Amino acid sequence: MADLSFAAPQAGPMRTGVPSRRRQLRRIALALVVYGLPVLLILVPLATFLLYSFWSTADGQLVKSFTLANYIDFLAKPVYRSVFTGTLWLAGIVATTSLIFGYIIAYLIWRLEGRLRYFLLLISVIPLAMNYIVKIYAMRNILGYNGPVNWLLIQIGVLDVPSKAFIYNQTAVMITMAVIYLPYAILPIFLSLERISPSLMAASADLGGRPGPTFVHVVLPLSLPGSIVGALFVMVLALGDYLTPQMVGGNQGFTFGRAIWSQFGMAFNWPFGAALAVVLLVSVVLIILVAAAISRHARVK
Amino acid sequence: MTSLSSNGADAGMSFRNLIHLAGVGKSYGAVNVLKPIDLTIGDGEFLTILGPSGSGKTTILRMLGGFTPPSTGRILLDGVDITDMPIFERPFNTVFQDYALFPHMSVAKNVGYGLKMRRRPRAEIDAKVADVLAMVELADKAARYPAELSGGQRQRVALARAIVCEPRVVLLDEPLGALDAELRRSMQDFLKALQRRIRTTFVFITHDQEEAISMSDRIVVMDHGKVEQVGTPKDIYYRPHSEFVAKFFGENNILPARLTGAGASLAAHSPLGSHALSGPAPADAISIAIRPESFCVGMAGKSADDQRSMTGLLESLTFLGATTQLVVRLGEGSPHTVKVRLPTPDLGSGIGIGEPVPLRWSDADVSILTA
Amino acid sequence: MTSLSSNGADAGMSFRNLIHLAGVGKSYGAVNVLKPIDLTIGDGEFLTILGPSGSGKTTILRMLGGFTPPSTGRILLDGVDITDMPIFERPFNTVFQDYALFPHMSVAKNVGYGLKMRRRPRAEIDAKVADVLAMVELADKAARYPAELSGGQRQRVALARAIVCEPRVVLLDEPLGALDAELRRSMQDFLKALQRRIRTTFVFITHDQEEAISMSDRIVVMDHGKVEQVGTPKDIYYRPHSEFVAKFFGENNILPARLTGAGASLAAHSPLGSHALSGPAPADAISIAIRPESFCVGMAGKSADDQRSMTGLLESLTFLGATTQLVVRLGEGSPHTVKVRLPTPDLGSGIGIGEPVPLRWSDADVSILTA
Amino acid sequence: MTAAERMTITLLWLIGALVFAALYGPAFMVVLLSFFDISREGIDWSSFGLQWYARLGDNPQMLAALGNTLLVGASAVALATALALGLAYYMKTGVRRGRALIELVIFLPFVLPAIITGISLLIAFRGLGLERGLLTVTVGHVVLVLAIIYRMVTIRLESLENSQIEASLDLGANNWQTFRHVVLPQLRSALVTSGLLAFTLSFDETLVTFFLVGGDATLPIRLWAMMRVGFTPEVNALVSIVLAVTITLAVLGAMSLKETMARK
Amino acid sequence: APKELRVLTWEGYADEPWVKAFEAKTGAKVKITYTGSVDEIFAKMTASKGEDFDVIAIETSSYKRLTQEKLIQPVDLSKIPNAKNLLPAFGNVSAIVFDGKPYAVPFAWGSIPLIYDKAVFAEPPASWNVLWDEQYKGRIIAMDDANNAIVTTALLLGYKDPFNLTDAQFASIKAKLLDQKRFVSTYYAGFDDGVSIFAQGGVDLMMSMGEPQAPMLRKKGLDVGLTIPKEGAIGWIDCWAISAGARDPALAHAWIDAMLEEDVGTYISEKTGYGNTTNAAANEAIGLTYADKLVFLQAPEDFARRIDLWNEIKATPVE
Ligand SMILES: Nc1ncnc2c1ncn2[C@@H]1O[C@H](COP(=O)(O)OP(=O)(O)OP(=O)(O)O)[C@@H](O)[C@H]1O
Ligand SMILES: Nc1ncnc2c1ncn2[C@@H]1O[C@H](COP(=O)(O)OP(=O)(O)OP(=O)(O)O)[C@@H](O)[C@H]1O
Ligand SMILES: NCCCCNCCCN
Ligand SMILES: [Mg+2]
Ligand SMILES: [Mg+2]
Repeated sequence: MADLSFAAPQAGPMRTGVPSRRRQLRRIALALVVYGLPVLLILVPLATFLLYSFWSTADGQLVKSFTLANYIDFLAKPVYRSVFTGTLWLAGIVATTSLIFGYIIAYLIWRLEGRLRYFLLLISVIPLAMNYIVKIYAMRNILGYNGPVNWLLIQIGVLDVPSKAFIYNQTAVMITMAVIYLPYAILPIFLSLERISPSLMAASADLGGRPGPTFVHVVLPLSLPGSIVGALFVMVLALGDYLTPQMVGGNQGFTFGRAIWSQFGMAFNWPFGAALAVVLLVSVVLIILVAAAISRHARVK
Repeated sequence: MTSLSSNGADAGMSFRNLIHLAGVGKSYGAVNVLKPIDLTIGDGEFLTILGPSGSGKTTILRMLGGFTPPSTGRILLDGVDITDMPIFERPFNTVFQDYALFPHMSVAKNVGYGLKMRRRPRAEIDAKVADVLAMVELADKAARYPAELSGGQRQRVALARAIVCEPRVVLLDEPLGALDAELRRSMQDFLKALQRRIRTTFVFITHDQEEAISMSDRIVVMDHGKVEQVGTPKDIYYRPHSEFVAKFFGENNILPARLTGAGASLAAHSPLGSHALSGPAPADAISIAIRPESFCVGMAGKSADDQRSMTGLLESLTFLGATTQLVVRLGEGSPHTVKVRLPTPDLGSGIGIGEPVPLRWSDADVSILTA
Repeated sequence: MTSLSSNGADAGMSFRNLIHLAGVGKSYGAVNVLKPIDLTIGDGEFLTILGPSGSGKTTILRMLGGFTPPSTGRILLDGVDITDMPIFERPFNTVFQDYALFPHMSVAKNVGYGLKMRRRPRAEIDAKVADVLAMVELADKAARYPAELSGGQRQRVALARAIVCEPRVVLLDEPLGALDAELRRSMQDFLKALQRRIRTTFVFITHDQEEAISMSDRIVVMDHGKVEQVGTPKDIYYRPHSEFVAKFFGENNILPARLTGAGASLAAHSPLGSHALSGPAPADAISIAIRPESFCVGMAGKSADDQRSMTGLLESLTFLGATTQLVVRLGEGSPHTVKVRLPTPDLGSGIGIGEPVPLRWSDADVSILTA
Repeated sequence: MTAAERMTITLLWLIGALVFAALYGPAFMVVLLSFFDISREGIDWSSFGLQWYARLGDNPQMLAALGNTLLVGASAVALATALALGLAYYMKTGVRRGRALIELVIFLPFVLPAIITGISLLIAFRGLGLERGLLTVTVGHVVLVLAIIYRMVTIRLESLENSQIEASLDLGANNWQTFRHVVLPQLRSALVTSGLLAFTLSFDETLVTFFLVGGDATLPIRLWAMMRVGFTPEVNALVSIVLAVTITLAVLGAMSLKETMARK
Repeated sequence: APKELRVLTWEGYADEPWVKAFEAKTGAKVKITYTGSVDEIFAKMTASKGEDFDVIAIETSSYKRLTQEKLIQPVDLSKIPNAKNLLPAFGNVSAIVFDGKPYAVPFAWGSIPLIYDKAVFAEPPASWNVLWDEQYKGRIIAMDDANNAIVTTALLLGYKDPFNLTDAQFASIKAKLLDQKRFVSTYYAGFDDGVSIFAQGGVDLMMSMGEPQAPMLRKKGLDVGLTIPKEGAIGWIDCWAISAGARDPALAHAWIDAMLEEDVGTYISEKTGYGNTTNAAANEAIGLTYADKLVFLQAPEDFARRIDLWNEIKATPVE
């Protein structure tokens, strides 16, 4: 047992004293890269640009003097306010829908074992490989007046004539967005389910927890924070999506993203557009912070 | 003679059968980790599984709890086959080796979980949780979360969580492993007292042989996925069947022995003399075992019928606190030494290294290892 | 008298200073978890840190290893301040309490990791890994992954991984906690032998007081983030300074005492009689301690100068294997009981429960607890 | 399982099947259209033909656009992964001041409307004198997907025990070696998933790309412009091929992924 | 390195036949960026200060803004010999001349007409008012374009100068458009968008974004008619201009010159259905004979105001 050939006790690589200055320099350099890159690549361009929101235009010309007029305008013009809340509401519903259906899919997949599990997981995200513009077109066909949904409903006798209830309205926007963005919710939800240690499930069963209660008291609370992150992800995508409402929303398809966009084209009101973007940004950040605070408060790790 | 049994060991066999493991074995793929075992566990019994790391202790417990299906055999509870019964229907509760506390629930919520699953009224849950938390000395930590506890505290929560439901069988996978000596001792007392009070079957895994002896009605000694011996603490301590048990179960002196004679005159010859043997002659070379504490030093004292003596030479002497250990060579030039353990205060008269040591022992304390 | 020291305890103070913890303390935010301590660790010393769960043992080890910066004080190695030296430059290796094995590496890769980081030749790595795996009895598990091992097997891998690099100081956070008794004993022997051979400093955390006594040159006893006592095993065992140490360090009988007199006539009066006291008078109510094994039963035997005796009543009797424990009430109606521990064979003459027990002890075995 | 539980699960599978049908509805539609003509009366089953696939070969613009898209996606994901990893690991290995702020900065492009990100990056690149082209598009995509990769890596890193890193440092590995041998291998599945997600985002990115692109279009840019006058049926053929290739890769991936996951 | 010409234009305005020919002739490489909307051209040109492109194609109402922002430069007609091919009607378009200097050259034109389903209308609808007819509620689609919607409504309301509206006129137009919203199923975004929605069924009438939509619909099997209602309709002219940041103005001029080749104009009309500016016969062949009934677009008084109004229309919920 004792034939481990211990060489003369050698004191490992000790490099005390001298290199601490170099190390410090390296540490500073590293910090510079780590903090500098995002600042340079993201913060500086965006911040410079968002400065526009404090400027104004007169006669189609930019006036570079500080003003809060754009923000006041936003508050004063009921159109933009209501489009803003309407869009938040829409994105919220899309996120909630994706959370519910994404959770169901992720949960079912998570319950599977072995090869089937990862196969189905991939199958559920593959639709992302299809271009989204093409997908919206396809959805419009599917939901359309002479599309398969109407066809099917007529075949099974639910409808006599094609309905316009599925297209060119908010419902169509929600369905289409949910279909497009669902895979983005499934993945994070699945990952948060997968992080639950099997021994916790065993412990719950051991304490008499049937599958139902185990789900409610152990699986759901432990996976919810990750799932909410997935839903927020979808919400942000939905907020920024400006094509889907346009394409399937009909005369209800005007969203905040399109309102912002309209300021940068012929309207040439960049300052107002920037202010609208800041409003959107601040709201999203607030939503995320609140969600984070809630999940922290819920003590779920 | 005073009865040494203060832990019901002698009553061990009087338990009504509760659980029967019939030919239960386990393989992972081609690797066999538990050879088929047959074991009966009595209702209200305190059964301990003892064995080296990797010997299959946890595996048995997991099959009892329903966490791992056996590869072969059936498990019966009250004569009913529960091999395929789902975990949550088994009236068993487990203290897991890795605690498995719910990270998102407070200590109180963790402990109350089982009662809640059984839809007990809130007031009852609160009261029982408070009681059991007091028992494990965590009353003041009820509102904490597992991440805010030390390792030992976490294990006590796990223990509290398993016992609060008063299950028919409690399965404990080294529940005291992480506790310090002081707390460990008080938890041993607590566990044993609890077990007596609720008369619940405990299946208990430990590494600590003293713990096993002091707590158990019976002990199952395991090695390499095989049951080496099952018996009361006294059985196992005084009558080991195999060298493995003799060695594993506390420190022991093992000496080689030769067989002579046959039938009634069958005897084993060891460096400590010859010892009578009953029963069928074992096949091959055997050995004998005698415990270090079975020796006395000095010639004084009544010499009973089976009293033997011999003079050895002191080789070394180690202070171990309550006891002191001597290594004694059995005669000049002998290849054999024995370890002798004496209560430290007994060493009043000094013996120097290399000086002769008068050893005395009783032949009844010599076990003959035939398995 | 024979020297009881077979573990170098008496030579404890002859080590050259290697590490000096100078006023090292730790707070997390407002919570102080380690009061500033001053401690010198000798080169080649086997130092054990012993204390209840949460007392700050791991905290000390983490500061030594460089994982946690101290809040106050400096750490010196060979007189050089290493408080700010990065972990990977310290010639220390650690066995972590939670193993911290790399789950994506096989056992062999885990053990070879440190050597690989030091860019040792492949052949050397393979050879050393094989050697050390053989030592921890895991040679056949080299290709397994941590998830495929039992708890004890994992801890042995962690141990192997830390010692294979031959560091100057090995830091061990309860490395033997999960091992079974047999393996634990052989690992103790192995660790101690290894430590002697390579003359490497070991800083060792354990819960097991017998382990601490048998292995250590010195023991640091901790409680609530405070060092209670530092000393050789004998110091601590026989001369506890405080009730905490007396209790924590193996089973002990603590009895209340009153002070009388002053100066030379200062004495403590306990249910066991009065005991002379030297040194300055302690402030307040004190107690005395005597170990269960310091008692003998029966009146026979030489009566030394400081021999005392008393007759109690047997309350209970528990078989513990090598020893048997008696609880004896110090006289009819007395509120005090003592635990008495006798080697089991000594109980030749039976005493029934409730019958009188003649107790005998030496006044030198009584410690007066002033701290 | 009780009958109620079994029924719940069956019901969930039913819902799941419907959701899967919805997810694959568009794909089904597009594949159908790549083989058949569709008119007001429905599908003309007699029109089956592979002509749109054949015509793809005559459309070098579209194929070049697909190539550009893949190139940009792969480079952006690679760069963003490197950046996100470095950042996440740096934040993991110490108490870092300003962490929340930097994280917010990383998330900005993700939550801002694409047009804002697009225009501001264009202004910045113009200021730097950086020629618009696939390089600027790639940088734009890096900025966009950084947040997702960072987020997923951070989540995985958080569940990586600190003692793993400590053990490695303790065994003499420096920070880089620790990262390379201990951290990185355990991040593999998080990197694969976040990389895939990021790639799909880049694959579809239109608005930011529009501002940063030079003469070499990406596929979404081509489709975006085509949308005004209508897609030629080759688009359906192209999308069908991309889908088929992805599914094949996924099936192959599922096999190997399962093995790496089993190791954990 | 070979010369390079960066073109920002619409799908169909830089097709292979003439791009290839241009490349062969000049040895330059043409890099085309297609755009989806005027807004995009504006946003991108403004953000890049015109540096990203050499030539762009955009319609007449935009030029005031483009010159004001100095995003384009005047064209030197002397470097465009083919300018002589321009039909007289396009020889002197005032909306692209500033300070006496031409800033663009007309290339393609068309109208914003009314398209209807012949199965529903035996006769072409006579007035834009049909878009406010309860009878066709939910069966009307209109294009999502602020200026086109406002100018067309101004024509309907009989305003003299649809490019310089008074506050009162703005108010009336807003009321009128809000009123219309009830009847409109959707606002579509592009040529194909409108066509495919129409073709899907359930649509009788469309405020069209240009002539090509009629043949596109017919190709899908719908029998539709195209008409210029009695109030008149918008006429649009897409012109080529040279960006302020053009790297090789000579090459840019060469491109514009090439665009005025007669066969390019012929192709434009025959293949895509737009009016061209060089071949009158080709225009007549596809029925573009009503240039006199059109009101050609000019820069409006305030784009921002018009877009705000349009946003308001789109954002206002209808029952
Ligand atoms: N999932 C598994 N796959 C393969 N082998 C396994 C698996 N789980 C356990 N084993 C092996 O089975 C044997 C018995 O394991 P078990 O956990 O029952 O040991 P144990 O007696 O509880 O040990 P310890 O005291 O160390 O906890 C060990 O050799 C272990 O490596
Ligand atoms: N990061 C931390 N923040 C706050 N408190 C901490 C932190 N780490 C440890 N503690 C506290 O410091 C105290 C000492 O902890 P330490 O881990 O040193 O105990 P220990 O003696 O090793 O206990 P055990 O035997 O249970 O391992 C404990 O009360 C613990 O809760
Ligand atoms: N396919 C090219 C379309 C060009 C349309 N320009 C029209 C401008 C009308 N506002
Ligand atoms: Mg185990
Ligand atoms: Mg600790």
